[in-house]
Amino acid sequence: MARELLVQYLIAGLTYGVIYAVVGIGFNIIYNATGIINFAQGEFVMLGGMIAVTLHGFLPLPAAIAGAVVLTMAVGALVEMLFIRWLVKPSVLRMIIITIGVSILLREAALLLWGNAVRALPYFTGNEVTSVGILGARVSPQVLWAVGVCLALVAAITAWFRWTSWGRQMRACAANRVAASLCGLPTRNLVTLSFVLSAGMGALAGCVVSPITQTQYSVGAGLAIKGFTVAILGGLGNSLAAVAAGLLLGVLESFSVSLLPTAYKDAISIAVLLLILFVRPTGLFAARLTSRV
Amino acid sequence: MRLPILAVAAALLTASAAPARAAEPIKVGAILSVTGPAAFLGSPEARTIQMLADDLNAKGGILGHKIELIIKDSGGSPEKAVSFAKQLMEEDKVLAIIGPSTSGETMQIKGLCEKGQTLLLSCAAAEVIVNPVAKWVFKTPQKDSDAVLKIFQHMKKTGVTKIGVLASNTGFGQAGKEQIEKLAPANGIQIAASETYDKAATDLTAEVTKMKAAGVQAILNWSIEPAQAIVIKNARQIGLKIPIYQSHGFGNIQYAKAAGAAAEGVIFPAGRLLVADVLPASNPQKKLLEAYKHEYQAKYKEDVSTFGGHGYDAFLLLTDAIRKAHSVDKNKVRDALEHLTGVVGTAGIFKLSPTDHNGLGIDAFELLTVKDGRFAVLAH
Amino acid sequence: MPSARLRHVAVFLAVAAAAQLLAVGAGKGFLLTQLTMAAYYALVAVGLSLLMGFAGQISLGHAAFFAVGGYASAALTTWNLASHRGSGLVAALARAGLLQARTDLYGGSLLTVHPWAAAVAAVALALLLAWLVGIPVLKLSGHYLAMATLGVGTIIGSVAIGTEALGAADGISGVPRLPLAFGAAVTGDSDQRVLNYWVAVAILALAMVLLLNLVRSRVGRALRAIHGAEDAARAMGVDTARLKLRTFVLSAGLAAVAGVFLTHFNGGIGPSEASTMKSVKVVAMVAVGGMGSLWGTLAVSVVLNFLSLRGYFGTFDDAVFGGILILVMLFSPDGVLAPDLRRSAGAAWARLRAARARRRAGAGEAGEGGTGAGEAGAGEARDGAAGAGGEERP
Amino acid sequence: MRLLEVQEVSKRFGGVQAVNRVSFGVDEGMIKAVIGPNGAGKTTLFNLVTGMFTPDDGVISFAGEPIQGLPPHQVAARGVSRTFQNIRLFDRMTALENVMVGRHLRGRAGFVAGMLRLGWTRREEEAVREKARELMEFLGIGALADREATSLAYGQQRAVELARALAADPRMVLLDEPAAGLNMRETADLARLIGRIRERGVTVLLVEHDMSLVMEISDEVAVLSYGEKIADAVPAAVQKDPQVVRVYLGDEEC
Repeated sequence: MARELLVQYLIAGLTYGVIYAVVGIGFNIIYNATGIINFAQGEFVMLGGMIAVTLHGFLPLPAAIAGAVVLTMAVGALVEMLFIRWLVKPSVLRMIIITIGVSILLREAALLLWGNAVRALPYFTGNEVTSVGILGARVSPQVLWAVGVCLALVAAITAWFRWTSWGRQMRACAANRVAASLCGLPTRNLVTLSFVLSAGMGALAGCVVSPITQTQYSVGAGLAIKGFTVAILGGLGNSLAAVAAGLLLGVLESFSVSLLPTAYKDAISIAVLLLILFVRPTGLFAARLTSRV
Repeated sequence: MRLPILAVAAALLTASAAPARAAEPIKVGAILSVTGPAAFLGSPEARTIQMLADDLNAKGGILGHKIELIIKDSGGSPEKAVSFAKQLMEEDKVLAIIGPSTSGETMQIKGLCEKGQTLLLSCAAAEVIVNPVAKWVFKTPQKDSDAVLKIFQHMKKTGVTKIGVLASNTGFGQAGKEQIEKLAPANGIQIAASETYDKAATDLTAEVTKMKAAGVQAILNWSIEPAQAIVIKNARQIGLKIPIYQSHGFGNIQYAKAAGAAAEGVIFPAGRLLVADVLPASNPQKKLLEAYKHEYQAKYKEDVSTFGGHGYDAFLLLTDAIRKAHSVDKNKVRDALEHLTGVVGTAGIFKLSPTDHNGLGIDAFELLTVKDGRFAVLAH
Repeated sequence: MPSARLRHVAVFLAVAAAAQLLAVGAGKGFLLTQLTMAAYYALVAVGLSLLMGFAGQISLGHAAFFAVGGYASAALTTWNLASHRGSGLVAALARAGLLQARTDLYGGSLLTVHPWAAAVAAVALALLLAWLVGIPVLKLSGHYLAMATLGVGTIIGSVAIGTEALGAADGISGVPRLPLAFGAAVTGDSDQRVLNYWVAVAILALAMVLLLNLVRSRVGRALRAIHGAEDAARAMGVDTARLKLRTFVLSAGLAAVAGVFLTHFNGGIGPSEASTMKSVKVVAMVAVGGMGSLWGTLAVSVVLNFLSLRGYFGTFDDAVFGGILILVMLFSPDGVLAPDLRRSAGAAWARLRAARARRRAGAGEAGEGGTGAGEAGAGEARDGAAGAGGEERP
Repeated sequence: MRLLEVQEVSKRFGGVQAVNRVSFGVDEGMIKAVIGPNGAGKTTLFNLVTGMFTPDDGVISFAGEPIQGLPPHQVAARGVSRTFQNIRLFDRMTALENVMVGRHLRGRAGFVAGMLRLGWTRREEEAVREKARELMEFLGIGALADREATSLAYGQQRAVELARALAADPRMVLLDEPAAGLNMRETADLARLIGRIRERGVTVLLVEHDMSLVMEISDEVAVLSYGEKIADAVPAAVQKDPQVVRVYLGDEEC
């Protein structure tokens, strides 16, 4: 394969990959704080894009994006307070079902609100036909925006968890919720915060990719499946591993297109992931299993 | 004590029902995927036929009957289409069924309508719907093969011989792909790459890169989803400057808007609805197209699309057939429908016959392009 | 006590008969069409209920096994071998009676695999697939199991929609009837509507008898033990991996049987049957019916599917499912027909009766009588076909 | 004859050597206790013997055959049964059903037989039920048969676990802290009960903290400390062992 084609596929893969990674991290943030897999994660991405497009009708782009992120965070908080907060020791099965239900409701609400029209934000730089050269391949500047913003998000969230007091508290909460609450940490609010954070991340990602991928009420479910796959593959709770897994999945999909009929793209990528999961049931990048239960 | 009251009530009911029978409404069913993955089709179709039925009823209906429209949302699922088709035929005893929106659903109920002797006016494009001809089954969208031929004619004229084909994994996409592959050799077109992508795809960079790698002279994309806009954007962004052709599924200005600058110069065949304003006054379709377009856009505050037009034509053909048959007997209406000619619709001028249950030819298509963000007739 | 179990099945059959008589008597026989379809979908849910409620294993890809059964059977019975009549294999199959010659809608002659041969092959394929997939998948648990089953469902769905031989996005239509005895057949023809209704009811009733027996047997007890405390079950000698696998295969088999029959009933199948949303809906019905309550799952599944297939929810079909799912999981996670809910409903009924009796008689004696009547009421609630549960989880 | 023979068995979790080259044996018909401070590796040893964990090294044989690495249900099938330190009863099941699960190994009815409810399976079920009832009577909890197991009092739950462990007629039963949470009278009852279990021909291996109980009923006592065996003898000798005394009374932090 010619080098520029190789680069072209690689960049296409990275574009998918960073989005999957961001959704995967969203899963992880909530999982760490609550032990819950939030299947409505994809809807946060959808909401971010849709709200931003609506706000852009009367606000400048940066303000529209900021507004969308804040509003989606509010939705995240609302979801947690309405459906999660007051449940006592829910089973895994029950939480899976509830969050699936939330995902369906958010999607249907978006359908009522916006109809089935396809929307997109304008390109941040240039327009639909602008492209820049990288190692012989041509790339839309928006791809660079998407990759850049997503990677910055990952870096920011990692730093936040490591170096801020709230972040440390959330990690404590994740490590041992009972102990954390015994030490006087506001675990309930930390759980809400985890929903707010992951909603905000999703929304921002939804905004930066919307010029490329467009957005519609129904795009959440597909993203959630991919993000979930990535989170599981990385080993639940491990955000950096989710990034690696996301990029891997993206590149895998992109190169599978180059070799095989694209009709089976999803089937192939998921099959490969399942195989990995069967061989390494605790995730590709799981550290040696400690006694964490 | 109670019995006499019941009897009186029953007598009253029958008495009041008797005069009503003369103007009993004509029941028309519709199975459309108003929601779900094919909502692009079903939603404007449902709105259009509802609008037409309301208009007609406001004018006093047809042959003294009002039209009672029963719209069922299949969500694009064949099993629901089957369930609804049976319900409409056996329970509501409808005169005809308009829809379904997708060819998959249509094929699932084609046999049912044939057995149940109920008119089916499909809004789906695939040719298998009317070929082979089934007695009770008709369709209003133009033929895929004509759309393909129209495109191939243009390619021949501009010297394109090696193309890449992209299609979505929907009935529309696959039926189109089949026609392309069938008709290409005879038209001297070589298909250097051919790919199917998911209807919900959000990025097709890898797919267009594959086209680039194959060194094609043009890309022909066949789908009805938002992915149509993504294909163009991705192609332009990786620096592919070759001509891009789309199917008649591109007939919704939404997609051109979504692709922005990248949509400029895209070529696709379509009915004349989208360019009604710029048609010469002599065009026989112009009046009807403008009327539909303005009424629809005023009523629903959204751009008209050719898909809504398929619903329009189905309703139009049905009511014309009823008028011509001067009866609401299903056999007579069917016979009249089968012999309708010269009916001016949104997709073209219909000329139905016992061997052609579609009635549209290649002249129903016009090659359009996108110019300054609007649809325009491609200059010859 | 086998009698209790059989009594519930008898009540179920009686309700089915009453539904038929009411529908036909009221001139609404066409309602049976959608009841038949709902019954087949209920079979999928009941099978999943065994897996989720008793073995405690989630499957977010169960619709895929329905689709495997339906698609295999549809593909085999519509694959025209007429042009291969000369080949040795086809001739041998024809001699063995495994092929069927018929004509299509347009009078063309077809030579296809006999529907029964196809049905057996289809169910066998689904069982084999479930077994092969189940071995690695069931080693996982919790979210990992959810992901893996979701993945398997997605793969099968994407093969269905991506494969031209399976009709790609259009699915397969023109599936022939599945002949039974004396000219009767599994078919959507309206003249065989009542018969087909009873075929579906009979299959469902048979499945219920078998599953209720199983649940009360040594194996069922072990399954519930796995659900309760897997490590302790293993220490007691329960081969948990094997039991889980067999339960998975059994429930996939039931889904495939439903797929085969419904495909013949509808005359076709499309890729929407293999979608993730479909799998989620099955999970929803099991959850709403009550984990571990086969009767609850059956009742909820028949009712919801029936309403959905009649287009009762209009364009809000998915929203209704989502809403029900959340409400039930938030407020009654054991399902709407969960034993304690039924018990409290029974108690409320008893109180109501007692209060009314007291008001009427105005004496303490009547109060006692009222309580007695209330208990009978609770018993009724338990035995009613819709709410009948309790039996499988004493 | 040695019924259970543990030879040089080791198990490591991450950085912790939970069990280090431990060897000991249990004779048929014996009551043997394993004692040691918290974290000495007693429960790990139990989990190794019953197949819950696979040893990193060493051999475990039961009735002369190696069983290390076998999955738990196969170990159970050879006649090794157990109770759990934190009671692991099956919820949503009655006490009787819990005990009946314990007899799983003695039944044959599989999926097909269960679904068809063949005649012989009904007889088999009846026999299992009878046996379970009989065991519950034996343990003095016959009256609790139809109560939901997890709703019972703590001591009663322990008894149900014991009945469940005995239901399959094991050759050896491993009791993980059977006296934990019992009062003095109940502990005395337990001592008698363990004696009667031995009389039924069941070898008993127990982990226990209650020294008076251990010393009263055991034929032999093995002592673990930090994953290593430091003593293994008759109770009287163990009590006098200076190393044991140091472990229990000496320089401990707790």
